[in-house]
Amino acid sequence: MRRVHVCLLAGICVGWLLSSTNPLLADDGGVVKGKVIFKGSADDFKRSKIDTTKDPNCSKIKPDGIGSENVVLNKKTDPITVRNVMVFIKEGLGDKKFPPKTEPAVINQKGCQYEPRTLGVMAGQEIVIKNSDDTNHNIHFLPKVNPEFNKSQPKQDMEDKLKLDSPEAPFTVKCDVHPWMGCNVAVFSHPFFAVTTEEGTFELKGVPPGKYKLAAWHETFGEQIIDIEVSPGAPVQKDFTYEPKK
Amino acid sequence: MGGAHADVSKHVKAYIGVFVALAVLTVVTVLASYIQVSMGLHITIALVIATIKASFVAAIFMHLKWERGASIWWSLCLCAIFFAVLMMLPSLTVYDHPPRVEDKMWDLPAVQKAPSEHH
Amino acid sequence: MSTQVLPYTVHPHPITGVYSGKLGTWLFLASEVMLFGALFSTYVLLRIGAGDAWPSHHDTHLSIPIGTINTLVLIVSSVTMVMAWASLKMGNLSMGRAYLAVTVLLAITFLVVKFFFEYKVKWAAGTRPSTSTFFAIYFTLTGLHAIHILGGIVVISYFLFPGVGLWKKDPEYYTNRIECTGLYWHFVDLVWIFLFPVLYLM
Amino acid sequence: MSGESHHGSSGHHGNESHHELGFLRKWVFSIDHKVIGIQYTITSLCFLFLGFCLMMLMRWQLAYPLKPLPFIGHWFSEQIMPGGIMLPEFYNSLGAMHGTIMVFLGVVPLLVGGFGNYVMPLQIGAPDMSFPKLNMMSYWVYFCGGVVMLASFFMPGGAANSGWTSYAPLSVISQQGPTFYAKFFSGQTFWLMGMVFLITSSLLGSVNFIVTIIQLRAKGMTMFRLPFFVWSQFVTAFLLLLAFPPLEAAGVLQLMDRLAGTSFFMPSGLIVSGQAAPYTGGGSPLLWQHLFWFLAHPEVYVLILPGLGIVAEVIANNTRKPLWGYRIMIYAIVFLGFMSFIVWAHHMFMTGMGTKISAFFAATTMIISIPSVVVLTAMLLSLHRSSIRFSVPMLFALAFLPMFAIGGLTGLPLGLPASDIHLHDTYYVIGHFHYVVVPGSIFAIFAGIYHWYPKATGRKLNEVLGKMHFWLSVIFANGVFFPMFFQGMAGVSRRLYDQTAYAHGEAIQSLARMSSWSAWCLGLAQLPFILNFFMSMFAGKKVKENPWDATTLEWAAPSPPPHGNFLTEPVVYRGPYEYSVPGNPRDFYPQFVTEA
Amino acid sequence: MIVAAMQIFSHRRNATKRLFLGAALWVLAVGLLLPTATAFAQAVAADTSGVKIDGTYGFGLPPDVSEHGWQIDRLINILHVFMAILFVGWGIFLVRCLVLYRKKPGHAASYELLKAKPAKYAEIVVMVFEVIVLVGFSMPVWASVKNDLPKDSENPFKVRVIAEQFAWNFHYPGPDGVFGRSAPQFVNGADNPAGIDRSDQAGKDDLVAGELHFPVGEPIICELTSKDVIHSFFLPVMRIKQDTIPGMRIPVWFKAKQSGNYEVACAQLCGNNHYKMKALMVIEPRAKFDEWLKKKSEIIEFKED
Repeated sequence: MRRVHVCLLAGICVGWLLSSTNPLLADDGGVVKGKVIFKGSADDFKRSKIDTTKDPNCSKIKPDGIGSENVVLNKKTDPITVRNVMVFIKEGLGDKKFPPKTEPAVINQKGCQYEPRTLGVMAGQEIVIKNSDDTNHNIHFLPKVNPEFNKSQPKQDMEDKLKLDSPEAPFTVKCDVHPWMGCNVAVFSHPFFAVTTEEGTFELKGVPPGKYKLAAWHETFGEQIIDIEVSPGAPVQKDFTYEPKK
Repeated sequence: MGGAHADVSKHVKAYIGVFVALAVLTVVTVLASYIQVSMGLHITIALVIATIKASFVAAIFMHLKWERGASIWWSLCLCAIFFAVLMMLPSLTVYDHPPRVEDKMWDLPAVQKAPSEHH
Repeated sequence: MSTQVLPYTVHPHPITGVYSGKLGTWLFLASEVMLFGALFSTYVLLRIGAGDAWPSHHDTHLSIPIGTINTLVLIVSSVTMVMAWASLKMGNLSMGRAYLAVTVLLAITFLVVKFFFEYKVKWAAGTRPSTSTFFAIYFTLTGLHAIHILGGIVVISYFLFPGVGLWKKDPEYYTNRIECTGLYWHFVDLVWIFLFPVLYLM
Repeated sequence: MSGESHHGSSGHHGNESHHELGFLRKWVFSIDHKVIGIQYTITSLCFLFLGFCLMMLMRWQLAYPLKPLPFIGHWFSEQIMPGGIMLPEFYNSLGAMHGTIMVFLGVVPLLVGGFGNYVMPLQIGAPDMSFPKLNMMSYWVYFCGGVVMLASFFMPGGAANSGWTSYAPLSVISQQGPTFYAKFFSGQTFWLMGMVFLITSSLLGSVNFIVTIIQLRAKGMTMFRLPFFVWSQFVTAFLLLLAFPPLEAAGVLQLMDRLAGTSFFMPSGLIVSGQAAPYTGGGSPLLWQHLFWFLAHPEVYVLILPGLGIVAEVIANNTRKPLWGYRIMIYAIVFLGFMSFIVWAHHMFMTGMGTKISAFFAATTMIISIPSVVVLTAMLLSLHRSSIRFSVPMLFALAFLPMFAIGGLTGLPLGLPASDIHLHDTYYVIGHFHYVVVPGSIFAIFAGIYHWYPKATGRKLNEVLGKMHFWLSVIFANGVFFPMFFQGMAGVSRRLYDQTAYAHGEAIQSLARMSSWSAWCLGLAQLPFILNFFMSMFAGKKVKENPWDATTLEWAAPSPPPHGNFLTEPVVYRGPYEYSVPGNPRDFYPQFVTEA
Repeated sequence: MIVAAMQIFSHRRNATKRLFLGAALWVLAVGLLLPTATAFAQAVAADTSGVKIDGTYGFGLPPDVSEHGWQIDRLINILHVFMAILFVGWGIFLVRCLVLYRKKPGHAASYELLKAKPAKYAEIVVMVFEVIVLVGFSMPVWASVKNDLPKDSENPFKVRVIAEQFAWNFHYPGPDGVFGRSAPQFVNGADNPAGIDRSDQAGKDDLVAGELHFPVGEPIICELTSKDVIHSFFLPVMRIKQDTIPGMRIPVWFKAKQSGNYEVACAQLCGNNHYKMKALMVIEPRAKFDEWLKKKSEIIEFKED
């Protein structure tokens, strides 16, 4: 008799655990993938070479110069795709709660530029800021909701950690020592966001079934929103298209 | 000061007089503000009236008229001098930079719009 | 403590001709003059800097009637204050306290008008100190002045109720203190006499 | 805090209603000017020490840039000194707080609140300050100001780091945040609030001082029988009274800018780290500088005048000879005080001034240098044909003379616009004003402590420890600040986290190292003093009323003076410095003695 | 420590006195003389962050490559000579007094005060000297440096200097010699730090550099402004310093008399990384300068890898 009770309780616990952590199990949720397409003349959005003479150290580190990153296209692919686009679920998750990711997000200051240019993190997820350059950097978060963060890293291999606790639309992170250095950080309450790759593609895993508004945000081209429906198992293929005119 | 009751009761009349004067001048200055004159003249009128009112208050209500304490007087003189110096500040700040090209750092007025965005 | 043995707290010093409290009050007022002086010169600077952009008194939406009323209220309170001193000087405590009470009431009226008929309305209309440099200096100057009024209220009510015991011990001492309070109060009035035209009429 | 044992043991004239007080009323919320004076002294000595420690920390970064600070480095959080390497923001905080603490929490309260409170009423023969309760209040307001100021160290983002001058717009945009909470709980905001407290306290104090000096002088103590120290306190009090309010106003305005988003000091079109700053604009950054220096130049004289007073007292007493040109010196400092209100803009030549205004302020600056020279010369001349007694206070007073001379003279190139083009905001400025305040204030303070300690405690400070303290201090003080003139000449800017970033800085980095080593040694040199200060309370040689054979009134009272100061009401018969009067058996003729 | 202290309080003073005197001298030697020696040993030319900076730096004033600089240097030198004289005078008097009038048996201070004729003269000399340096040496050079900007007839070369935390931007008018309109909303850290309106004709050919290049021997006008806080435009070798104040555009002018690589410094605390706020100043012959300008004005596209 006693054993039965134990089994029953254990069964309930396990079931409850599974159900509660359900949306996190990638194989169980749906997959949303696609790419961000660029229509128009790519020549209007050439990357200009940045004048790094402000800090000779940077010229030393990057002898063949640094390109501006306001718009980074992949001209090799057909159609031309856009890199560094933040794709994320904007509405539809209701008030589901998701535990923050355990592995830290990394912002690396390398060659007097930020890696990555656009970064999504979850509220409460740890952000690690590295200085890989042999010069001094100053990392300056300029959020509208979360507290401001402004700290210097005068030496190579210095490291800082911080957490942003409230969700927030993409905001700028700057280096005050190198005016050209900037990147975008967005804070989400859920793990369903991705930044377009070199090929301009994105993939959201483990999206629980349901109707959503899927948004794409680009620092220069702005935001686009489309409706998607995710059903278990079947991956959803959706593309975004930017048609900017200069 | 003024120990005897007699001169205090004399004061009282003065107080009433001053009260009337202040009330009248207040009304006057309000009315004056509606007259259409040059801004300079307009400001001058307002300040002159205010100064008259203030000196009434200082002289009668604050008994400066009957004040005998020399120390008070020269303290106030010092204060007046340095107050005048203090009032020179704005003119210094504004007029002491003759070789300016312009009084602005941008050629066009700022448009309230996030500058980080591309145009 | 040694306050009792200190000379010239009540009677004027034979040479300087003033009692300590009065001289102290005047010196304090001198510093107050410098405080408000700095703010006034800031006003002048902002106004010069703004040039024509400075709002004329027609489009700042400050209510001149309300300002006028408040001015008159303060003037009357000054009169009652000095009357309080005069009647104490003539040995009439009850009369003096009556005048003090009226003064406090008038002061409270001033604050009520300021907060509920001016600040509240502006706040409701979305006007903030950050709206423009005019409102920045308006809120700063009037706010600081209001704080001074508040201080005055506290002091006067102290002498009106708990502090009145001093009259029984030493009427002249009490009268002197009222005189000093009066000096301060008249100064606050005097500041407003300048604030009113500067902010409402110019 | 000593003299407790003597306190209240002796009777008080005309004060029958006096009864023994509890500890709290006697030592914490006391309204006795002597206790308050001691409270001020102890508190501000602690602040001086703290400020000095901050400086010694900075000196490490300056001497060995970006090297981890050995041992102590790891006591600090990773937020400010990761791996013991000082971050620039922490360095700037240290710089700003060092200046603020030294000036507003250390020297001024010590010279005015401490010495002024303790000595001045005694010297004029008063039973107490004329508003004892106000006096207590000003101490406690000062104390709160200090606490608020220190609290800024524990704010997110660290203490205020825009320099002790906290120039807008930097001070307004730094340590900001999107929420009011973030704006409020920031170092700079607390700095401003602390300043408002400190200024208020100084105002209360100055009113008290002026009234006391005017009203409570003993019988026969005419203005021109006042000791020079009292005169210096008198002038200082007026500077505090009339110069501080503008900064209080400026502080309020900056608080508005930081918290309410107004634009008193903010022009339109600001771009702060790539973002349009949320200010409507229309303000002027120069307004802050004008308001600040309108205070801060008189402030400089607030730092020096009481020091001059102390040194004058000590010199007259130890040369056993009247002060040379007593009246001339008084006229000089009164003139100094007056002029100090109309020279402030010589701190602002580089803001793009035209010829006319700069000429005016350069002229007033040259004029104000004259009375300073007069005072210094007068002190030198009073040494002539004297009989110098090399006591410890006298040693400090003597060191004051040449060092203050250097400080004063180096002001000359800074006061002339043309030479200021090169020297402005370089280490030359630092050297200059430290040569003024270190001897002018700190050495004077030491002289004063050695001179009046017997009065306050009834015991003398130890001579040997004192001499040791003196020699080490004077050597290393010069070691710290003299190299700065060379650095300034070479064009090294002040407030630089790492001067080796520049060619002209790297070339003379060794000078920075020299300053640092001297600074740390100077720190060690204070140990004998600290030791002496506490041990002499118990082990020091007991003394009578007048151990120095001095003439001024404070030496008529018992040591330490009882509550109410004098056993019998003092009467003054002659001037303050009647030493070596011919035909007088003793070589001093006190103010309070009827006949020799 | 305590024990030592108690000894001091005991009566065997001479021994301890000697002890501490010795200690003092020793610390003096270590703490002061050695560093001074090392300091004087190594005052040499410097090479910061890869760029060779010309001129030897060390004690005293840095090299002077400007045409007006000598006047400032002269003034500084005159002042210091005067200061030295005054100081030595005072010093001699002081030491004399300390030696002659120290307290010794049989010597008493005199009640009479010194009839200080010489002191009065000294005062007058100081006053006269100050008037002379102010009127004769300071104001003229000040006026010429700060006010007498070169007329357009001398066709001065104009550069706009835009300071920001923590960098200098140098805005050149380009071939047409006209500055394009600037406005805050055009500012972009990556490719338009000066906020130039590219739609404006005059702005098309403008260029913004991170180094200050200008031709030697020609009058240069720098129009200084700041985007955020107060900075200070300091050219040590050019004897030029001028605060850059947000909301104002303040010109300074100078003329270089020799070419080379030097540094632009920021002399006003402008935030956390104030110390990093420096730029390279390249003074070169007209030809080389034009070459640089031309090379700069070609918009270089970034080659994707």
